[in-house]
Amino acid sequence: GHPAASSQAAHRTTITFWHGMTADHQAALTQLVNRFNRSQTRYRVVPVSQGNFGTLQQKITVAAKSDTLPTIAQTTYTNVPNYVQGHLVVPLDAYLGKRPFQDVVPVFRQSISYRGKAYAFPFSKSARILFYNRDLLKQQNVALPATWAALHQDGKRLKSQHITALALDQSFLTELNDLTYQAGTPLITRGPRANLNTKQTRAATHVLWDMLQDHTATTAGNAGYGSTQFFAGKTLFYSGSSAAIPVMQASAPKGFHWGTTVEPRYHGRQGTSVSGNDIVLFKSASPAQRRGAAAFLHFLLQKKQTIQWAEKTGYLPLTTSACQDPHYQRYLARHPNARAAVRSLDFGFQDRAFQGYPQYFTAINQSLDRLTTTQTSPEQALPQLQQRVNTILRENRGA
Amino acid sequence: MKKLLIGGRYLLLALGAVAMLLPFVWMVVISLQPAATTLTLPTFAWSSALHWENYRHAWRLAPFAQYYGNSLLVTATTTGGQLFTSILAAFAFSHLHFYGRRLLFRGLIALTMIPGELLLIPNFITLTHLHWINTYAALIVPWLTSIFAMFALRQAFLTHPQSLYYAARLEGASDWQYLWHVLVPLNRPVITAVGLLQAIGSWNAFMWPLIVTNSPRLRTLPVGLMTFTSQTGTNYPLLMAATVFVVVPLLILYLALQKYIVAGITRANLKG
Amino acid sequence: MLNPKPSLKTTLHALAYLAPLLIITVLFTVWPLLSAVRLSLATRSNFYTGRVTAYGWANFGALWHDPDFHRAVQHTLLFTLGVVPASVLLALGVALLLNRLPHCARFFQTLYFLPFVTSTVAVSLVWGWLFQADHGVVNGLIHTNIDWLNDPHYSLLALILLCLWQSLGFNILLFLAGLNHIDDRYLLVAQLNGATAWQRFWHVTWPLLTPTVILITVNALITNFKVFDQVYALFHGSAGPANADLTLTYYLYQKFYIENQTGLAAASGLVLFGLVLLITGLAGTYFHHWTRWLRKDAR
Amino acid sequence: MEVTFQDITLAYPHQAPTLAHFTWTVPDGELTALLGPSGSGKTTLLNLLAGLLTPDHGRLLFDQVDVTHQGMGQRNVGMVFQDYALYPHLTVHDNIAFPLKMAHVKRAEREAQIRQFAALVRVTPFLQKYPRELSGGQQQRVALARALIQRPAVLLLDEPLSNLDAELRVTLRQEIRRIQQATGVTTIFVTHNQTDALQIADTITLLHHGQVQQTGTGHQLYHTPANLTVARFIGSPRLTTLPFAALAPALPDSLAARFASSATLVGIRSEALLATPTPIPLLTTQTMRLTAQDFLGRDIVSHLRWHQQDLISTALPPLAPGEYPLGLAAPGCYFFAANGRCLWTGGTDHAES
Amino acid sequence: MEVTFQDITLAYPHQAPTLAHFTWTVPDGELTALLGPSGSGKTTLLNLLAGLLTPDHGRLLFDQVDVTHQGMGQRNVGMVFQDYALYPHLTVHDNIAFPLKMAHVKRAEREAQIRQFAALVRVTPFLQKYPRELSGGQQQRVALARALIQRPAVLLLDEPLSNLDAELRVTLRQEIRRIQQATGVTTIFVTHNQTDALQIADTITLLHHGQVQQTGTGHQLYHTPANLTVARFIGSPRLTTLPFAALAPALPDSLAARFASSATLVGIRSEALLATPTPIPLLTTQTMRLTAQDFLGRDIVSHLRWHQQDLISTALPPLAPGEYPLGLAAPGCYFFAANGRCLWTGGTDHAES
Ligand SMILES: Nc1ncnc2c1ncn2[C@@H]1O[C@H](COP(=O)(O)OP(=O)(O)OP(=O)(O)O)[C@@H](O)[C@H]1O
Ligand SMILES: Nc1ncnc2c1ncn2[C@@H]1O[C@H](COP(=O)(O)OP(=O)(O)OP(=O)(O)O)[C@@H](O)[C@H]1O
Ligand SMILES: [Mg+2]
Ligand SMILES: [Mg+2]
Repeated sequence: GHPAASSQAAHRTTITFWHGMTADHQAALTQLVNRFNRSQTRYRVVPVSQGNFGTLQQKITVAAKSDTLPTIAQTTYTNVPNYVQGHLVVPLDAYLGKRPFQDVVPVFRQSISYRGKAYAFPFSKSARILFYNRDLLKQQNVALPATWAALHQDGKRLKSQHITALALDQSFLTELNDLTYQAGTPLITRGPRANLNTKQTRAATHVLWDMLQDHTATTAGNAGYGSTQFFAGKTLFYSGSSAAIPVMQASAPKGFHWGTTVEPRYHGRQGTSVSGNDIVLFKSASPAQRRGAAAFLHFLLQKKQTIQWAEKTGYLPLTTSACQDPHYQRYLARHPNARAAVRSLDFGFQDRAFQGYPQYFTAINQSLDRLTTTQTSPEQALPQLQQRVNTILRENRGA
Repeated sequence: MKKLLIGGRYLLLALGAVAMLLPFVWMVVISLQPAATTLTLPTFAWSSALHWENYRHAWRLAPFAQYYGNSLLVTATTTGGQLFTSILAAFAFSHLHFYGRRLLFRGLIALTMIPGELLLIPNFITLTHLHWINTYAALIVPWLTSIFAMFALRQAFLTHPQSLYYAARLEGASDWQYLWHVLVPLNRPVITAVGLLQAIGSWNAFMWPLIVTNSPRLRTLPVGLMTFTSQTGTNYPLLMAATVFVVVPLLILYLALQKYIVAGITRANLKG
Repeated sequence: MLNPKPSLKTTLHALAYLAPLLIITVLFTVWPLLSAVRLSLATRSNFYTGRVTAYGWANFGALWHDPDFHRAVQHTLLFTLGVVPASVLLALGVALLLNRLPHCARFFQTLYFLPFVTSTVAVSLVWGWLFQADHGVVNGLIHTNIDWLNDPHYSLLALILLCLWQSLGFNILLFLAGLNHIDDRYLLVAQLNGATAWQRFWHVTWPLLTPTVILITVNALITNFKVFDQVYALFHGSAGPANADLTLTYYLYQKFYIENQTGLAAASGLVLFGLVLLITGLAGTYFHHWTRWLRKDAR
Repeated sequence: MEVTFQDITLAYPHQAPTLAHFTWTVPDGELTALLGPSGSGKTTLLNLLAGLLTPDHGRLLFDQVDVTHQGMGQRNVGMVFQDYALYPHLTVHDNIAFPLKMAHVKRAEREAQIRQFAALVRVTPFLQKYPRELSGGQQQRVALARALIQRPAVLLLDEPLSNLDAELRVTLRQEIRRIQQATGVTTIFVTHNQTDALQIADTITLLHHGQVQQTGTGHQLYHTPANLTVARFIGSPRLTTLPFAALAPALPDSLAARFASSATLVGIRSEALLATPTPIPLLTTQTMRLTAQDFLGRDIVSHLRWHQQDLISTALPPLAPGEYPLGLAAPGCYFFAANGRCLWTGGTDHAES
Repeated sequence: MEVTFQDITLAYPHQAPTLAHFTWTVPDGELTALLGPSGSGKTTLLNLLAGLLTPDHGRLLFDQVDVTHQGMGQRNVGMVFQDYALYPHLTVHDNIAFPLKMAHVKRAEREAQIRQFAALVRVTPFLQKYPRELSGGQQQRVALARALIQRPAVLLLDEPLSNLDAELRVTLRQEIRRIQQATGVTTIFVTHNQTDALQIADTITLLHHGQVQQTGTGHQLYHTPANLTVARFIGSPRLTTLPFAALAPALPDSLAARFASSATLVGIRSEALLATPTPIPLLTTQTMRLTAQDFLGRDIVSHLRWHQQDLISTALPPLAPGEYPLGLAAPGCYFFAANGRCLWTGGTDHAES
């Protein structure tokens, strides 16, 4: 405690920021925050790590019910409809204005608004990409698959070599999302309406399910991430999140060469799920805090900050200008593996947020889990799922 | 014959001990592997050098000294409080007669059946009203009782001959004096065991401290363990190193208390 | 007193001893329980504001029709059945082996206590590794290649094994303390009366140990009915493959914190409460008979 | 402190009352011995007194103050339990110190008293031992010291000497007597040993069938028993009984006639059968057959046979088996009614008065 | 089964040996009474026998077979513990049944035996009660039944009758005697009650200072004690002692001269001081002062004073205090050496032979 510093600090408005980042990510975030706090004298952002995203979410729930929410918190935009219904969050545009969002990468912009207002500020975003084993690719003389069909064909050939073509994470929901999006029939469409038992969805599900059935693809199961098998040299490809790149780099065995590319096409179209977390501003914040939060978010969108954030954490830069920035381009040149994700932004998409999304998410994950771990076929699972999701949607519309 | 029996006993115990020990050994071995955040569990690599520096790194990654202090404080006070309140209640349930004794006892046991997940939010709201969020009080006060401890102690208190109680009362001891001068020393093994179990529970408690505190100043060791895990991967060696130094105080505590747990007072002191 | 007669005075006296426990329990258990009851009856409410606009039994009805809930009940019962008897008996067995061991008693006791000291997170990681399909130690030992954690047929068993292993130390410690409480002379007399080792155990140790056995069994029933942490940790925040390890508390957690279905969650919590009450009540009635000799007031 | 039991009834759960309408007064400042067969309710009485039991009915008075519903802490009663109730976790020293500690007696004063009482009961060498390391008799002595050191208003001793050898027994009972007389504490002493009772008690009460059978000095109980129960219970060897009809022909006519209708049983003490001639006045002289003699220390127990009846005498010198003329002295010869009441006690007909 | 202790030494932790080089043989098939002051090691001896203790040194033989290191299960020893050690969780019935159950005795047979033994010790009405619901004496009887029903090869009874009233005591000791004689089981009976010992034991052994002081019949121990310890321990009232020098002038000259150099103490039994004239041959007649008389049932204890010495007699009739010429009989008068050895026992100089 420097007396001057502390008296000055007393005048500052404190902005509490709950997040779920740990380790290196937390360090990067702290750096950003410190820089913000130094950059001005009116606000002070206090980041509080609340464990992982699961515990963070639980904490927000608890805090919401007892009126002890922070100023801002990291969360996914899919929670926004529920928060809006609970009168927990306030729109950001009132404080931030529309302008800052204009530069935000278009795909991220999709998730910002709910019922015409901007609630979710994109923060730690990543895209689904395809990792490949360079040496194995060369050895087996396989080209990078342009389509899911090609991937399946290659897989059948590789099976004789006791190589599985594709490793998936525990759940293949993201890939299924991609496929249905590519087919032009997303799982959830405006309304919201669930299209889980349509012909197209069944076909898309079969693409993955068939691969799992004939062992040209495998899920990670309890290991969580498909990278385990991928690094073991047992699979040629691994469909995973770009956020994992830094970790993959750290955990790759010595002499293991790998690369990344965009997800294959289906029905001739490209499409990649973008996921990650956003930041919301809570209603309980005072006007001064709201203004401070806006200033902080504004600060995060600045090119320098967002590029640094992306470079340090492996998340994607938030603005188009940052993506095109020569500085960042140089970084990409040095880190070719990071390129696939940035490229994916052009055809990236995000799920539609709606009330009851968490229930929907649980339901569909459970169904997909059943498809992978039991003998259930899509024809058996999907009608049930459709029914269940219909109920969920109906109930939430009523609420 | 007797020797054979003893030998068999050791053999069985040793077999079981391997199963008990294996995960712990594994933990220590992993903690000595080269550190890096990974998506997969590392496997043994015996040949490589032992990375003792992992412990140093893990210690530095989070304010563990602070966490240690908090854990010590919280564990000591909650365990002490639990023992105190449980001893009192166990005494009432085993030695005193009052209306509704059986009903109340059963009711309390029944209460332990409520899953904590259900109580979390209402309790949080209560603490908010008390303005205790983010204070030591929130970490300590709700845990100052343990119905399990009460149950365990009552079971032990029940087995003592009543004549001891009467003798003490006649000799001018109040209930209070009898409790602390006779019953508690007599039950030291059980009290120590229960206290140890409660201390371990408190030391390892994770969800509650995380939920009711917001600043690292108040957080406890298990929360510190989260430092090494993120959505995108886990630094297993560092996590295991940290786990080891979270566990070690408990082990020391256990070793220190062990002799009290197995030192019976009622044991007939015949040789042989 | 030998022939107790409760009176207002004795009741007040006893209340003084019970007060600290009761105050905290009422504040932090009974009160929340009541609010849970209220929630369980709320059919229309705002999750965040907690404002209820309609009451009814609909939540219980929904549980009655929810196949996931049925599964959760079934798994919980199976799980408890798998863990409790085995855990109590194994712990007793080990405690008996450890009790009055001529040499290295402390050493072995410490080993057996290790799993309980170690935090659940680390333990689950370790077991996740032990249960691996390919190089897992468990498969190596029994010469199988079961995918313990991904095969819905085995994942509950895996959970059972983990919980058994972890709870052993706890129960052993209590048993050791309980065994120590028994006056040796009864065993000596039994030996003079010609009892074999087994007879001594069955006719003397076991009955004299009943207070401890009851404690451990009731406690094991309750904790295992509420199993959650281990599921969460072993399956990384899921309920196992194809929901094969969905337990009641996990169900509650999922409804509450993930799906924000407060009413359902509270209702399932109450059903769990009722179920444990029923089962421990049955166990209690059974034990009641055993402890006739202990009861001092009446026979 | 005078202790009065007023019409007290007590039944343990699920069984007939152990005490029914029981009335008894323990005189203030005296040492009262309580005798009675095993299971007659002696311990129950003490427990009532100490407040460990509450009567189902009736009142308990301490100096006319009703203490029936007072707690055990308030009564200031000291007790030696039949099973000693020593604190297993305390050394002998601390066991004896316990009551003083509870009363917050100063350390120096406490130590002095402990030393004194330990010496009294001869456990000084064991002060640092735990109860489980003591012999039975040593434990009993510790229990005695613990009860005595408390200096209670009423002292209850439940067989405090049962496990002691004759010598210690004599010493300790004299000590108990001395302490009792010095402090004037009302003391109740339960014992099975008549010598103990006869030696130290001011009065003896015999309890049987939940009722006081007789209260009096040892001499009274022995020589003028109120009824058959008392006469049989007091005295060793036990009183020999024979039908009045069997003895009547041998009795002086006036005596036989007087009790012909009322008496049914005759009781004869072992010392009332004497070798003749003797200066003591005799009721009758009969020829009896001596079948055997047991030598028990200074006693010679002679087994006699007379008209199909077995009799016992301790007043005969060593003799060879055979027929001898023996005299029956009036003192030591009692007549009992059918209901057990004593009608005649060797000439001093107190029972009739 | 003959039981032999061979040079046995046993010390409890941190204290001097309770038994040191202890040698003793318990004759086969007899009932041996073990007497000794409190803390003399009687219970310790029984525990050694039962196998609850292992000697530090020496051997224990059962019929010449070394059982020193055998477990207790193999020895087939029955025991009544001084504190009964009844199983608290079993009813009286099940407590008594326990040894039979362990031996897998058939149910019908078992029940018959239980009924028989319960009746023997008079606990039939309490069969369904738990030990804590019994009186002290009732508990003791249950313990006795449990030990007897087992029909062991060696039966150890540690004060089995201490809490029983005189009547029960007589009955039960006769039963013990009867069972012992019927089955011929080697029995050791620890007691503080000399009458018990004298009444039923084949031989009596007196233990003191970790050593056997004397073994013999009751008559032998009483009339020809091996040493002062024995003479003092046996007999009630206790033996009166006075310096030899004080009595010597009153003794016949030859006797006084013979023991002048060796004897230091004279012991006089209470029955050896008689009123004169008496037909019994006397050593001397002296005028003594009668100070008081106690009436203890049939005994009259007279306190006498003679040449600054206190003497006790139980052979005087009721008399007023005053001076009387009293005779000292030779039987009941002992001379002891400085080391306690008995030199002369009223004419039967066994101690010298
Ligand atoms: N807690 C109890 N529950 C039921 N019955 C009891 C209880 N305590 C004693 N009794 C019964 O009451 C009667 C009197 O018991 P009490 O202990 O007073 O006898 P006592 O005269 O002390 O006998 P003893 O000389 O054998 O100790 C006995 O028949 C006994 O069985
Ligand atoms: N477990 C023990 N630890 C230490 N000393 C003991 C132990 N048991 C007995 N002693 C001591 O050994 C001596 C002999 O004890 P023991 O019990 O054999 O006496 P005893 O002859 O049975 O006496 P009593 O007639 O009083 O029962 C006593 O002085 C006693 O203090
Ligand atoms: Mg009694
Ligand atoms: Mg003894």
